[in-house]
Amino acid sequence: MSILVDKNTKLVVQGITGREGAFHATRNKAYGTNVVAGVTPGKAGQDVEGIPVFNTVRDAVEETGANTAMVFVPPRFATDALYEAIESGVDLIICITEGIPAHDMMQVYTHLRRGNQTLIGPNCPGIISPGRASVGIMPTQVFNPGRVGLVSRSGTLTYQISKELAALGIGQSSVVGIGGDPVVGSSFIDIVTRFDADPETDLIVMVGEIGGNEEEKAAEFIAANVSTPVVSYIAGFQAPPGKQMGHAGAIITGSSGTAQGKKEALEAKGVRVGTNPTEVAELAQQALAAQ
Amino acid sequence: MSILVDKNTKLVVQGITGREGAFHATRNKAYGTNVVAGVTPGKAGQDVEGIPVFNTVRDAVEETGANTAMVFVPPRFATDALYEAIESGVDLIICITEGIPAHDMMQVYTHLRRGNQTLIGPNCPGIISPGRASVGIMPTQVFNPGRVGLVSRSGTLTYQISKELAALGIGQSSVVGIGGDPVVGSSFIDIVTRFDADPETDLIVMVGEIGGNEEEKAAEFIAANVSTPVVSYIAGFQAPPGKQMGHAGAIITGSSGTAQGKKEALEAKGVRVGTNPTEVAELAQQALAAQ
Amino acid sequence: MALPSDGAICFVNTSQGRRLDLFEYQGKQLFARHGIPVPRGEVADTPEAARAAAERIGGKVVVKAQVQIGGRGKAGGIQLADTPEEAEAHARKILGMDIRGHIVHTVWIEAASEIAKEYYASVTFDRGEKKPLVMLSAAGGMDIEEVARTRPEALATVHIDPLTGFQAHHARWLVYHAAIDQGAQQGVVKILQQLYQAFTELDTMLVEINPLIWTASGDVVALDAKVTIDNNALYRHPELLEMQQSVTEDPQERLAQEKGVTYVKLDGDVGILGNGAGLVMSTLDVVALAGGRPANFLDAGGGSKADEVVAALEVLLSDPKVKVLLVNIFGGITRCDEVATGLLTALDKLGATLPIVVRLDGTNEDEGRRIIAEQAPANVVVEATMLSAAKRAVELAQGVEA
Amino acid sequence: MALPSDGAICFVNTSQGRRLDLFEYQGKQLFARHGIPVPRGEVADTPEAARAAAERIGGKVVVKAQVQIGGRGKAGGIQLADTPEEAEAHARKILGMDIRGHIVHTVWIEAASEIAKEYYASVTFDRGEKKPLVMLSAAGGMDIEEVARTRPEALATVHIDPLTGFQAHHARWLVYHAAIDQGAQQGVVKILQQLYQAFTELDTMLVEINPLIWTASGDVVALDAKVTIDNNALYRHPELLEMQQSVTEDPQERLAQEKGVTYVKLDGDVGILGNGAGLVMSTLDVVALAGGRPANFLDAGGGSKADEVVAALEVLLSDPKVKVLLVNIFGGITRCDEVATGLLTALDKLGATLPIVVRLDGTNEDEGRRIIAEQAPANVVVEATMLSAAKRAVELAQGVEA
Repeated sequence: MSILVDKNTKLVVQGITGREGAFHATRNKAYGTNVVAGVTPGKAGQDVEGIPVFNTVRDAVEETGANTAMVFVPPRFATDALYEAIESGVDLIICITEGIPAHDMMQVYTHLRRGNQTLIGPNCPGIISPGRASVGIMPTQVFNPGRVGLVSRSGTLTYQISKELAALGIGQSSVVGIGGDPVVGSSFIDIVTRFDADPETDLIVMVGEIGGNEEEKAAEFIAANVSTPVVSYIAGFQAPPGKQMGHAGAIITGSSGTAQGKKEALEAKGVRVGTNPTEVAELAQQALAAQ
Repeated sequence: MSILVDKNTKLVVQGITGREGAFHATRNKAYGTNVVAGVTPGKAGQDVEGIPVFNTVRDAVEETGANTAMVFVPPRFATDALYEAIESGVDLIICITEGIPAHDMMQVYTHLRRGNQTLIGPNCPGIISPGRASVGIMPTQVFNPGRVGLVSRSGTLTYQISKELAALGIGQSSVVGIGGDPVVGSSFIDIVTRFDADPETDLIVMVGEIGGNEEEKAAEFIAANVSTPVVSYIAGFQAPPGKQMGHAGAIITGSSGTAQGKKEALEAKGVRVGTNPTEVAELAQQALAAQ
Repeated sequence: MALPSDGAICFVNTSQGRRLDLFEYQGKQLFARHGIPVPRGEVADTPEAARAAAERIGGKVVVKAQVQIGGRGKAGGIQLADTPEEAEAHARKILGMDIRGHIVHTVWIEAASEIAKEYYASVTFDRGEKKPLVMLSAAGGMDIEEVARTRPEALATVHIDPLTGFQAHHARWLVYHAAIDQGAQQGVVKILQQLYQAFTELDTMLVEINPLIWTASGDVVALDAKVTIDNNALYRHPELLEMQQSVTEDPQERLAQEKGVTYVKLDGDVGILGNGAGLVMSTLDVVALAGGRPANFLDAGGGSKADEVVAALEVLLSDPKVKVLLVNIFGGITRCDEVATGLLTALDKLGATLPIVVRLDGTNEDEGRRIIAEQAPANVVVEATMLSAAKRAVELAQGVEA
Repeated sequence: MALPSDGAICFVNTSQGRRLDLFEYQGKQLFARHGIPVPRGEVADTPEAARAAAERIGGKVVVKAQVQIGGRGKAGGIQLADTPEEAEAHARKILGMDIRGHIVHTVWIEAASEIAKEYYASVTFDRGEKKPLVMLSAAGGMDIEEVARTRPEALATVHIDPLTGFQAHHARWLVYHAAIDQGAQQGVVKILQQLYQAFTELDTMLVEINPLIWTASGDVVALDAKVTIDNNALYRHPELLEMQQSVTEDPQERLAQEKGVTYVKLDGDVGILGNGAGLVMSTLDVVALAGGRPANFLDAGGGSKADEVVAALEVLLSDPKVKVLLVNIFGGITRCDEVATGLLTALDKLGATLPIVVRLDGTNEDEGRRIIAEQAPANVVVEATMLSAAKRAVELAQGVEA
């Protein structure tokens, strides 16, 4: 099994006629993902490598039954594209776009979390369920079917760790890049919960980085609620402490936000944390062997 | 039993030091309602006939455990008071205030309906569960404990019909004035659903008036979902057809909004409709006798 | 005459402040402030002023009757003028015209437009969904209700979440689905955004453009303007309050407006004063059932105090058609003793001698009844129930008539 | 020097555009535009200009060093002047001062205020709740983090729903719970509303006033101003873009900003170019684990194309401290062939001879590696893994050093 995307995914790509949209939609389709539609306003009736283009997401959903939308729209127009995807009624929205203003995302997030739809990203690499579907920009060659669920705030670090896992013969059930922005639609906790419920995920690898306190919150949550073993990696030990975001920042989170602080929070809850991508893969191998 | 307000109600009155707020809070208390607090900014520490006053609703809720808020604040400040009540976490908000702009209420409504709290009103007379609790401005002497659930868009018409029922010896489980504004927090359907689930309500009396299509929607809903018998009254047969609200208005509702149209819609679904308050009480008597 | 936005609904609205339609020219002034293109124009209330306006505008102009009712074109209330002289002549004919009961007091003179296509655009408050509804059609210039009935696919509609607002994707969806001509799409999108902004910023219940035209020169322009105000929000729009005041014409309705009383004039002779829209409507119905004809709808409102009752009676008694007064009060927030005091004060002040039937119930009913019993003049009759009061009032009216 | 808003978080933010703190005087200019009272003041960058400013302002003035770091008061960067001469003298001492690594280039001269009470007010983006957080305290003028730790009851906080916004009841709750003096409550409520408006309208991540003072004459005034911008939203705030440009000082960071590259200078000698903030941070960590010292953080960003790689290398190679370059790319949206082409173009253009260690993986990796293998000069070394590349780079840096 896998989470979020699989053989039942019917994907509509917003911004499909753009350079990146066309390139990655085509690659996703080539991987076997059921890419049923694309959207570019004013280009209805065209197609991109056989994928029909519609003027609006709602049209695409009505005509093709798309259940998942991928947003490949430049940041100035991405908020509108997100609302359009939400109103179209798709179950899952994956926003690749980088650079959306935080205030816009606060509003989208507040609106979205009151309903039942799922948003992954923005500023994320997407999701791959190896051998089943790839939605996003991930380099598919480093992923193999397997029983590790990988969730990460960083795109390129996801690829790096997947490659290290592959070198040890370990594949994944699904790989979810939740995005590095301060406001993302789904948190570590959301995705860890899904992996924990997936009978074909035997181990969760959680890849964090400095800033915020999502890793610390996830540590608490894992200890209390998650039965699947978890190993972790945190990037940013060499980031200088530097200036605080006003004095206000630290008060809010009640956490330092440093890599060391996150590592300690995770280890205190029994989650092993690797110091570099190679070591994380080794920890994963050990954890799988121990089962 | 009763719905919405009863002996478990712990009421906080927003705007308690105003003329109307003080008068009706005191009357509600005298009826036996558990009025635990009042709110007027800047008047914390005072009291109104023994009811302690707080600066904010949140303070009142934290100090007294209030679970119901009644809004008695002038229309310019009522939207703010509604949001304050919502954020305080009370289960039920009853807004007596008349004259709140429709755009403000559209926003409040959209915000509120995404959560689990209930709003009655605005521009409503409140709720009375005879013998248990009275929250609002209703003249309590016309209501007696009994087994009719009464729901109405009009305040004074509610009293009129209750008086007619009383003349026939019929009392109520609860009486809910949902308010006459275009945007009210709870609809006929919401309240009818609660009455239908109340084992001590044997008959529902629904009092509507011209405008909108809530009565027509309720007729459909009742036919499909409600097992408790319903009788109805519609006011406004003598209202002249007059001008339409642009051409846009009628397109939206797909209904004429006239009293005759509503009467026919209800009767088509098996709901008997009286032509005047006295007749409605007689219909109620017949319906109760037939059980 | 005061113009509640729709006949049926107006009665309900009386309980929370009426809605009010503005004149076309007022709507266009508001549209212009929100960046919506409208033809250049001026208001005139004499033929001479119309001529002067036409001269200033230059070229061909259209002379348009300003009335709060549809069908003015068919009635001859819209005329094209090639010259200022012709504009003056048209204005002379149109001013004073009676269009389905509405007297024309003002004309709007505007530059004539070369129409390539006629569209329809509006934003309405949808009472059912409790959300704004935006509608767009390429079939403009005609009765849009007819279009909706016969060719629903020609009318594109979308509901808007009032917290997140009107967005670019809504505009795109409407434009594609209304099949707006490609060359006009950009202009229509922009106007839809401005129209929604006007809808929310002005606290309106309706903004409607029919026709929204695509001109021969490629511009998209609002050729008509219908704006309905939410009176509850007038306190934050002083400019709309002024516009509202210039619309009301009927003397009783104007007086009611000044006094802050919700009043609608009807055809009968039984004057009705009640509290609460529902009860007042019910009173009209019961009077009709008893064979009488109500002279008005008057809701003294929630919490009516003595001086509000005085104001209400002043409005009622200023109507010479009223033969009998029916005062039907069921006090909740309204207190019967205050109503009784107000009634006596008004009779004292206005010296009315017509028969007055009173029914008082509810909050402080005993004090109220006692005040009437002890102090009221002989023309005031008390009845115990609403039904008996209505019957008595009708009998008395018929007696006066006979 | 570019000033990411906080050390730890800055690195993460590099992946979505940095946040940037403005100078006090810039913040005050923005506050004034949003109606928040600030003392009258002027910017000066010479002692003479400071004197002239003090003369124009009149009376006692305060001379304040404009630096992006706390503790300037203790460091002598804030001085009261009774006369313009004294202001000039203070400015002469303060300009050029080094405050914890920050050189003072500008002073702000403002009218001295008579302080009755010092409060604290801010609106922050709360990353955990994903909502704005408004904070208010009567214990202003000191380290608010300290207040929060030792006397949490002295700090009132409230989260705001970004769709329904900051409302009057929020302001009331804060003012009562922060125990603001009664005479100052109205002024504080007004400023909180304006501060929230500034927070949203300017797309900021933080607006902070510490101290917010209640003056002897009864006014509430912002005596300091801290504003942190969301760079992702700069496109809709051209005025903030200008302010941002005046803040950056470090030559590499300024160049990076011009080229649109996310760059933070560090102390070491191994120049690092990667794609994606997480991978770049991980690269720094691995370089440190291998015993080396990173010279910088440089994220060429998602989808880096050839000319972006050229720009990134220009920034790196302009730093004389860099002895070795480590290029660590894992292509997703970035394509390895474009990185390789960019690298060759840059080397050709800039003629760099220092050792360059390259690791290329991911999208179009075969083409990328082939381009390097076939066309790269001898100082370019390819490694198969990130770990081996880091080790090789550290070895080379130490070799150069030796």
